[in-house]
Amino acid sequence: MAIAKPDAVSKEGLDAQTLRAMYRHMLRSRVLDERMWVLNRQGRAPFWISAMGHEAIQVAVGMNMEPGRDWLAPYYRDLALTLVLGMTPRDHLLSVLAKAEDPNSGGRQMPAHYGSRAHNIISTGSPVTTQLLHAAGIALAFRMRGEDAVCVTAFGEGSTSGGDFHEALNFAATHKLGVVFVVENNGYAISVPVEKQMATPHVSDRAQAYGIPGVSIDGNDAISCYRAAREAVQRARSGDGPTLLEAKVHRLTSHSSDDDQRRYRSAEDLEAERKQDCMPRFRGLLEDLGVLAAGDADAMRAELVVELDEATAYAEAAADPLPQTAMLHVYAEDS
Amino acid sequence: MAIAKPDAVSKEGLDAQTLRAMYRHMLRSRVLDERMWVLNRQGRAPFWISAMGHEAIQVAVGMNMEPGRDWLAPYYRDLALTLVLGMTPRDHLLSVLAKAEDPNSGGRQMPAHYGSRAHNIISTGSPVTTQLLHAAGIALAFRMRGEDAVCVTAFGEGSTSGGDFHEALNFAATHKLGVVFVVENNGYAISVPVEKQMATPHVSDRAQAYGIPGVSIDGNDAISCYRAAREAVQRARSGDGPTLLEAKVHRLTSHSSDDDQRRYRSAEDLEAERKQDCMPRFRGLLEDLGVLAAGDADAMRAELVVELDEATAYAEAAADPLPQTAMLHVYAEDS
Amino acid sequence: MPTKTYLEAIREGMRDEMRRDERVMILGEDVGAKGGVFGATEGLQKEFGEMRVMDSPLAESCIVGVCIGAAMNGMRPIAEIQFQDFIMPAVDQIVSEAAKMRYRSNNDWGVPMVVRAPFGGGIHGALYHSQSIEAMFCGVPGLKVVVPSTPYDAKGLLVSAMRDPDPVLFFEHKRAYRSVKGEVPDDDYSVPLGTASVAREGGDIAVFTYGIMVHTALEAAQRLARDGFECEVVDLRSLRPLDREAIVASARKCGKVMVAQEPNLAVSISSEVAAIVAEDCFEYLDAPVMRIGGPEIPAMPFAPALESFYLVTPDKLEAALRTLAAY
Amino acid sequence: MPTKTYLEAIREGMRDEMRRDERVMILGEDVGAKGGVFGATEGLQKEFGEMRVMDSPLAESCIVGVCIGAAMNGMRPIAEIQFQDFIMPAVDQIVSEAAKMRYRSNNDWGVPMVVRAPFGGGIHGALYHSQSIEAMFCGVPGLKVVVPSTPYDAKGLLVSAMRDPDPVLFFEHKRAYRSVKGEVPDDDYSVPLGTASVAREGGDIAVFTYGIMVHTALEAAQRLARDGFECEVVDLRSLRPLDREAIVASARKCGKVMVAQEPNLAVSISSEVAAIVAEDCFEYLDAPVMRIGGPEIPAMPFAPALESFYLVTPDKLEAALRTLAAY
Ligand SMILES: Cc1ncc(C[n+]2csc(CCOP(=O)(O)OP(=O)(O)O)c2C)c(N)n1
Ligand SMILES: Cc1ncc(C[n+]2csc(CCOP(=O)(O)OP(=O)(O)O)c2C)c(N)n1
Ligand SMILES: [Mg+2]
Ligand SMILES: [Mg+2]
Repeated sequence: MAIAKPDAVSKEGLDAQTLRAMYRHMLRSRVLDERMWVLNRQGRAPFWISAMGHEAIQVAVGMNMEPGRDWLAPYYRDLALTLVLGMTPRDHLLSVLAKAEDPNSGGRQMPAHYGSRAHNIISTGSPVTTQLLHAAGIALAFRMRGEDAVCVTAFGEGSTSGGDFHEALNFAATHKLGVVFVVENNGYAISVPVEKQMATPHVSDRAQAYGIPGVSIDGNDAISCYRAAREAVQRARSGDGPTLLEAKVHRLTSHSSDDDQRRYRSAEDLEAERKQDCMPRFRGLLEDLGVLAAGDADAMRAELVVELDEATAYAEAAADPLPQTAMLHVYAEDS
Repeated sequence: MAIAKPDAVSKEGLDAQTLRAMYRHMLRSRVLDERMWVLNRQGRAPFWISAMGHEAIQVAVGMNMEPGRDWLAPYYRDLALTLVLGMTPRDHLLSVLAKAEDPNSGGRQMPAHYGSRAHNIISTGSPVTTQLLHAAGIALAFRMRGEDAVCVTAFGEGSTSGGDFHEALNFAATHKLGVVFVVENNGYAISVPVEKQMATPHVSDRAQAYGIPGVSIDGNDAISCYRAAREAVQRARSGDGPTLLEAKVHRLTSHSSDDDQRRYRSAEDLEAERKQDCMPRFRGLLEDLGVLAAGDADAMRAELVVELDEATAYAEAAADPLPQTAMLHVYAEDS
Repeated sequence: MPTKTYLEAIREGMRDEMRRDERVMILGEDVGAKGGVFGATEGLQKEFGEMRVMDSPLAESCIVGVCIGAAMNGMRPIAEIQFQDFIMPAVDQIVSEAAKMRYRSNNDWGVPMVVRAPFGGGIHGALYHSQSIEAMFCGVPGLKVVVPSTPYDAKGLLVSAMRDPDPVLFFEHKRAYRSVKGEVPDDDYSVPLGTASVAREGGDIAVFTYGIMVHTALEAAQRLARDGFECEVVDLRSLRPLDREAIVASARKCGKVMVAQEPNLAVSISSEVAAIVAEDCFEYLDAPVMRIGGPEIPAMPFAPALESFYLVTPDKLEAALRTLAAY
Repeated sequence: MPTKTYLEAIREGMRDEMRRDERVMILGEDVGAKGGVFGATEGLQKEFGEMRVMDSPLAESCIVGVCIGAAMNGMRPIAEIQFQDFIMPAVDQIVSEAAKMRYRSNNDWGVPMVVRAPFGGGIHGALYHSQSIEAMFCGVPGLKVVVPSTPYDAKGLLVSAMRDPDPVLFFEHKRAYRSVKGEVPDDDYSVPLGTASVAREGGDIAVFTYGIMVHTALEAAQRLARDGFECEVVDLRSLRPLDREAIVASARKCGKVMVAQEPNLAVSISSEVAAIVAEDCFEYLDAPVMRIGGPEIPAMPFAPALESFYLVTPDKLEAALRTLAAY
């Protein structure tokens, strides 16, 4: 594998509309993410874990999936990905405020534990890496029914050290299943740097153990992300089996609202990573290309903030779950 | 990696004495193994699981280890390996007959669950692949004490599909620990062929995921086994980290005395594999080289059978464990 | 009704359901050409093909995790774990994922999956082919745990398990596979999950047990009957949920309670049954609750003398029952 | 004696033992620069270096399996599992390997290892950062399971665990880390494993519990005392082995028994304690054994209303105790 160089946009066959949509998806996630942190600092949301810095790859993958047909086994950073697939800021605000209406879990799980049957997004628990095997099983079911749908699963680089990573890639590769394994490599597992996680320079090197393509891309380069995602999804759909797609991203926040990364990372590093934020970079590119006119991006943000304010108001007004409802849904009621 | 071609013996710097010793170790395991099957068929040993066909790699690895210094985390096929390290036919006959004196487990475990602190062979349980992590931990302890001892661990190709395989190689590689991971690839996990186990042609391809050397050799070629084992052990001892060493071998028997491989394998395959048995092949080579004179091998066998008859008689006469002793050693008595 | 072995009943249960419902599939080690190490899936791959009866890699977390995903995507998978002893690598997938999926998604998702595994000893399987570790799962909300003791229940409960919308652990006593025979209808029937059954009626001592020990208890009960002591033998069948009503009813009726099981007693099914009796039968008890099971050692050793030391035999149970009867 | 928090006592216990015994090492996620997610290992890497306080990959089976190997080769490893909820991937290494090593090798090998993990809820940790799954291990021969409720016991029991020749699971209630303070000697002392302690003497109701619920029980006991009901609060401390003698003594003395715990009751510590009482205290009981714990749902949900619905509060326990007292 080799780090892919971002090609000229033209070569990507990406029209202005797609590029705008891509930027808008990224921005929608970012402003929602910012709002979550505000709510957390105000003490209104006890916990948040952020997608900031991971937006480009998530949106690129989501835009190459077919909603209603393809499935997603996400992890807690996949805010942008769930939005592209049709979940809304309101859905996640209901979750961060633990409201009964929260479609992810009815306020039962921590925020960012995504899930929605309506969007083919399977429910996420806290133990990492387990969902990779679920993705393989989902793709196996597609295969058995002769459907060419794709299952995408995403996870961090630290999670590739767990046994389920190996068992899932091994099974999916052995049966050439339609899975795209997306590693959002931000270099850290909470405080543990990737050098203490593995010996190879790229997570995608792990693909060689399974005889499948391993691709590493600059996760701050939205265009490369889009191209790589499209290839991986097409490969999965056409029956050529899984891809291990690694996006090198930066975690622009502490691991979560319970963490303070200044305890284990230098100010210089953090500053350097901020400078590579995928958002301004993509915005700059689109402005150079004339896809975004001066002011467009700000207008877009303003418009998204309106949606966000409405959603926040709605979520805050929504009802808390009733205590007794804790007893429900341990088993299917009909059973 | 590439299948290593057996060099001329001279190039190996293998003197006649070493070659003789190697053949004798292999033969000693083989005749013991044959005896185990006889005892099983006679109904005197309820269970046996064989090393037949795996002897060359096991002896090659064992002869390159330093008894009393290096450690072994074996699996149930490592009969020959335990003998090279100093365990005896008597030890294992005591085990197959479940006698109190059995040094492996005092008759508590199934036969071929090897272990002997006196020989730095850790106790083997039935769950496969767990011992790979123990090997990494043993090597970590060496590292912490600044010792350059080596820990060898062996397992089948099927066992490389389990999560502990990944977690162990990943940890050992990340910390460049002195472990040699020996895969005895006989192409089957009970009835499951390797093609249903993994997508790559060689188990050693899995090494690339960890940035460590992966080597595949013809496990029926004792000389290649010796060379590859020596290199891997030296690499581990000199601090250059682990090696994944794959020997392609044949399982010359059913999986165990409880299995009948004719149910899932063709007579032709089985016949073809018999023809490649490492024993006659190595004997032929040594006779061509003049290391073994005509009749030497038979004399060797006769002499080993004497040892074996004594050991069998001893084991059969040995005492069974007393029922109440089942209560002992759940915890250390002093605790 | 035709007579079949416990093993045949299980195989037939899977076969018939696979004919009825094409969503049913089997994933496990050696389930294909070999038909499983005990023959439970013999002939099924030939009939249903390599997709629906699939040999898995040697990885239990993979077996269960893949089945969870398939179940969420419309299949009705059966995960076969070769020996219950080897379910340990799959505990995370079973307890953290399958058991919590419906609850954590607020009923948005479910995992209709059956995990089958042979358990129990007395077959010279030694430490790792003889264990009964079901207790580990019986305290886990979201799971159902079933152990049949007869061929009739084996097929009937397995059918219910395969049609259940939630994960069911279905444990089969390997010593029963060929030794236990009984009448099993050829046609479709099912036995509901969650209910115990009275294997023998009696008014003096209530004996609660499950799996092959039901037969041990019936034999011991017969011996006591000769001397006029009538034991009521209750086959728990469902270990999660336990049939509290049935337990309380028999305990109150008899006033004396024996809980018998194969594995060691600490924090086990026997503990929960005894606790239920202590909570709900106080005023009906004429004697202390008695428990009998394996010793507090890791598992059943290989040497015959050690193995039989471990096992609760009809003699041992009879002796314990006589002590209780004499109280 | 200086006053310290539960967390400080644990950190000090490790630090002092690491100074005394260079074989002691710590392996776990984020134990190094970050000092653990709760700060239990804060400063230890700085003092003892990256080798003895090692950040592991994100792999629990690896953490425990590597520690087992290191323990067999002369080290005294402490495996830190970040949350007890995430111990599941290590269950095979703990139950199949560590617990059985001495037995299966006929005393040839042993695994002197401590597995530390924070457990318990009431901190808005939701389903996977609030569980109490210790019961899963308390039925496993070969393991020892310890849960301290005070800073004094935390340090003293941890020291015993680190010096024990066999595997010890050491579970720390995360709500106690900073909220529970107490006197802890600076110098070397230890508290023996395997013994319960009477946290409060009384003759009317014996309350058996462990972990932070000991403090809940003490508060409830105080309230009942105002009305003249004296509860004897027994801190089990050692969940495997259970201190049977102490349990029987207090139960017989009081004649009424309450077992209180945070997790759901089925097949749990509460079951075993109730069973022991039912076996050994029949003639001394004046009332049915009572148990109180979490509901039979997978775990503690996130929403505050649902979380407090789950938790056994002093009010709930007080009400239960009054019912029992009135029997
Ligand atoms: C099995 C398991 N062990 C430990 C944890 C605690 N934990 C939550 S996130 C995390 C780090 C994950 O790092 P990575 O996979 O790189 O994802 P990132 O957060 O960096 O995106 C850890 C250790 C967990 N959730 N699950
Ligand atoms: C965790 C676990 N699962 C299943 C088994 C049952 N089992 C014993 S040996 C074996 C096959 C092993 O195949 P391989 O690793 O290739 O070794 P081989 O016997 O071929 O040398 C299986 C499935 C086991 N012992 N442990
Ligand atoms: Mg990361
Ligand atoms: Mg094999």
